[in-house]
Amino acid sequence: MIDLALDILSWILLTSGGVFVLIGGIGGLRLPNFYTRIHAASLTDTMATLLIFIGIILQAGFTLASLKLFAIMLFLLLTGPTATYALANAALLSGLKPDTGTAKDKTKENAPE
Amino acid sequence: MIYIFALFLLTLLVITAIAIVRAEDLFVAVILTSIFSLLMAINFFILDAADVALTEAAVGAGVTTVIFLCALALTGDQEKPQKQGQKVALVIVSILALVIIYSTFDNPQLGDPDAPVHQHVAPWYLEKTPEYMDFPNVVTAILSSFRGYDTLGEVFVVFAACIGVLFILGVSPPRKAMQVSVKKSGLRHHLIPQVVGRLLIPFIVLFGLYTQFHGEYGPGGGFQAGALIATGVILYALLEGEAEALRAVPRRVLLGMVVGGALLYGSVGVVCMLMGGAFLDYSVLAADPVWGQQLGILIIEAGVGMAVCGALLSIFHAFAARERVS
Amino acid sequence: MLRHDRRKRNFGRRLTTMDLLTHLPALQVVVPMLSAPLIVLLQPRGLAWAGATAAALVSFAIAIALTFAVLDGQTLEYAMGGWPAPYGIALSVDAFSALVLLVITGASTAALLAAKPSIDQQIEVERQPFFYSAWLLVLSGLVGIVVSADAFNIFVFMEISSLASYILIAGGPNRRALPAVFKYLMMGTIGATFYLIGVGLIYMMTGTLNLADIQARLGDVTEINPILVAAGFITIGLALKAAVFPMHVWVPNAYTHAPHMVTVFLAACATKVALYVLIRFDYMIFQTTFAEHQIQFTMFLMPLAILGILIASAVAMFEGHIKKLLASSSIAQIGYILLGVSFVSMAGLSASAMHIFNHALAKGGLFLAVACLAYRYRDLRLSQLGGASARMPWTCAAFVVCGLSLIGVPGTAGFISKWMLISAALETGPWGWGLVAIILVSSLMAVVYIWRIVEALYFQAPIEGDTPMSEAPVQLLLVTGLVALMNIYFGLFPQVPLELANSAAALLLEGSR
Amino acid sequence: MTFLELLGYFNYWVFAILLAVGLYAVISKTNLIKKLIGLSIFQSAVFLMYITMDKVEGGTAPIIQAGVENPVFSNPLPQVLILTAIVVGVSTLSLGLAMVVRIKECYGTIEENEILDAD
Repeated sequence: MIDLALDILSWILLTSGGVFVLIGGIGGLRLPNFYTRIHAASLTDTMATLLIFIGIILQAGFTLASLKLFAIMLFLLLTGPTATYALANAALLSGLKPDTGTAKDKTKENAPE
Repeated sequence: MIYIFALFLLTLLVITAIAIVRAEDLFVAVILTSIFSLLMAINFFILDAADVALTEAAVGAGVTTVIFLCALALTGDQEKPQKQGQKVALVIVSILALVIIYSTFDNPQLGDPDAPVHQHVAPWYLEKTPEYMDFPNVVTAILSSFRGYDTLGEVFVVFAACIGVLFILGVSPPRKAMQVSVKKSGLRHHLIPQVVGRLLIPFIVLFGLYTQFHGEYGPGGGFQAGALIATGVILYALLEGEAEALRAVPRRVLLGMVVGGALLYGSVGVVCMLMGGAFLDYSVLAADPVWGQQLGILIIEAGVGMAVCGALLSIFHAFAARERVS
Repeated sequence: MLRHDRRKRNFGRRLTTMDLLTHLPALQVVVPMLSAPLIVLLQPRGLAWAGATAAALVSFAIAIALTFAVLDGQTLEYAMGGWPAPYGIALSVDAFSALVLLVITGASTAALLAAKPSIDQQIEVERQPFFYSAWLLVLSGLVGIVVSADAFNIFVFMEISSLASYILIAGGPNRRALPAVFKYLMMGTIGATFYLIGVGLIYMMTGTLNLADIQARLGDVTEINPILVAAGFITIGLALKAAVFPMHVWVPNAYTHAPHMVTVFLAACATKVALYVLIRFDYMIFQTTFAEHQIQFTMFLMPLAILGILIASAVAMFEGHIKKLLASSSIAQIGYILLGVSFVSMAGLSASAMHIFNHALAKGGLFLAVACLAYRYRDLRLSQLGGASARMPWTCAAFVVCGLSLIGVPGTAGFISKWMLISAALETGPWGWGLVAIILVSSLMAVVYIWRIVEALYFQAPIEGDTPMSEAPVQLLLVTGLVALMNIYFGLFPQVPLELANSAAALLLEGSR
Repeated sequence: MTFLELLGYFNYWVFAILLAVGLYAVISKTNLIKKLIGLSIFQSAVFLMYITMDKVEGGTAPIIQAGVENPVFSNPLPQVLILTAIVVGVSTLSLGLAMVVRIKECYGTIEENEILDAD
């Protein structure tokens, strides 16, 4: 009985994680300028990762694999937002004005000097 | 079921490749290339090639992108569009593709167990590895012992690339680069990435070492470990500045690692020869042949890891130290 | 874990008491390969050159020892890592590989012995250890290809030798070397990847990588399509690496802008090793399984060879720069070798094997003489080289001797292989006369372009205000003179290479019987 | 040709298409870095062909765990070959990029047609 409940719970988590990734993807496509798109992408980074990984850990049960999954989740939760922050910061440095969003959508920035 | 994944990922792969070729802006093309090799790594994993997926991810997505970006920083990153000569190339290339596609109808199906590939040499490896080496990972057994001569050649390809880049780009970095390093030339005022980086880099290097010595039991080995440790140190260089990373791992140490790794691998072979076996026959290294094989494989994997890590780092430093000449 | 008995040590059929001989095939590759990293550490001035020359001499000695071991038609086998042949990687040295080994190690030793003055002029001192280390990597790569009997192993060593030869060519002082070597890198990598695709397709249909094992199992492969595509890919890939006619565009620039000593070494043996692999694959593997392959072979390769001979010689006739002239003449000579191979007869094969040997001597000598000239004259265009013989008599004399050997004048090495080629052409039946005519016409063209150089060196008035140049340094001159004398010696007493060439031809054809 | 059979050959078709895309980029593009990117796509296609060969229906990675009884393994040999080929690809690429950097410094441009005009 319990593992049926666990299975249902992990299915729910996995599907909602999937939905979040989908939302992030659609956001990435439809939003007008650079900064809003990063916001959409970071959505997938944090929320979706959390949901998907917990869902898989429930599936894996109490084994070494779930410990590894937990470590990977921590790693992703740490690097995802940092990468988004660094990207936004670099864009700001290279002169892309956030508010107007009129400047041509230059996302280019050379490797750090 | 797996084939549905493969179908989806392979079409994504082709779309990315076409996007890369059409991208005018080289920076976009380089980022798409790293996505391309990550997709390739996932494909390899689906096709049961765990070691190759790890290598493709670490070397293909990681180090290649960094080297490409360094080269882009030194050259312009706008590609000039040109219009002539494309039709002829398109015709030649599509004829070639059609010829290959025509010949693929005789190939064995994907995953068909009685294809000739699985009949002759592979079963011997799967059966003899527990007997001669007594460790689980058959790929590492073949890579380091059954076909160890190939991997020796491989280490010398990496060695050649390293001395080639050092030779072509000239060992001595331009004088004025040295004064620049006084000011922290890394991501100057990015506190958050530096803090997170400082938190993660020890674990990246630790994971690299784990992959190095875990090579016999799971996917891993010298190449992957060298690439992982190199990415860790490159991340440190990006965050703290190239001069800081050079102070941590100076150039002479890198050259010593490359030369040492290559020589370590070769000298294990010569020692086997002196102890009466054939070249690279590790079973003569110890009284019990199985322990000899394991000992030999452990040492040469360490040699491969040193050589690959040293080579990738000195290539990165050779590019990073160069002043941009506009 | 049951303690199994120690596997039978099977690493060399002739288990002589003298253990060294059995390890020779492996030592041939290991000696230059392991000395390459050591040389990178030798920073002080002349040490890198001395180390490289010592390693080259040792590998030349090993090649000579191997030649004597296989002279009586024997084949030396060596199982790498002690694993039996189809499972581990096997090395095998027979008459044909011994001949090519002699050419590679001989050319490398001669070039290295003479290299010091010319390289010191062209490459800064602190970059020299890398240069000589890359030189030894080219040597070990080429030798590794010739000795190996495993299809994928040939690819790995092909990559080592081509990567290292990109480094050598990129060492050239003037900036034109860089685009030339970039084009060579692109075409070389595409050629190597084509070869990899061909090996992959063969592996897919036969399940093994050992050459002899492929030959055995290729017979019972039912679907032929992938094998035909594999044969196509391997032939195109290796033809690209061997600078066969339509795919030779990288050769003139690469050889012209490379350092002079590198041109001596690469022109003498680099492209011939790719031809060696092409011949071995076509004769040992594809020849035995396809009856009609022979016609395809001649129908496809012979026109390329003939076109290569005629067009490349014509280009050489009108070329101004001396090194570019000799480079395009190399393409014509490769056309000769391919012509001999495409006769698919005993005489044809031994003629081309002989020509591999003789052309290395003639072209190596010519480029050595050019290196002597280049030591004094900065500009190598014929118009600038007027009256060089007055000041550099020995260099020009060596140039003339090697030129005569290239043309194939009786009494020189070139004549032997040209004569064997003509007699092989006659044997091929009625239209053999056409082939003989082509060979004679191209030899006449060779006379023209060699004479243009000789006329510039001897009879052209020197440019005024020219500071009197002295002779090239003794070290360079000695080696050039030695190679010129060897051209004559092997013209008069060709027993050793002739015997090697004949037993090589017998081996290749017997392989395809 | 049932759909499943077509699916069996799909990997080889992707190999042929990627080969064509890579070769097209190498032949028709004049920017040297774009040529190198095309070259790396060309080589990745060959890796895909080798690894497609090693898959066995229902097989797992060739790591022999003690517990499992008569397991089905995929073929380890192509994986070893491709491990070597990947590192060869990276080495050629880094050497090519070093040359591109030097060409930029000597010629000031990395477009092939401009380099040819300069000489």
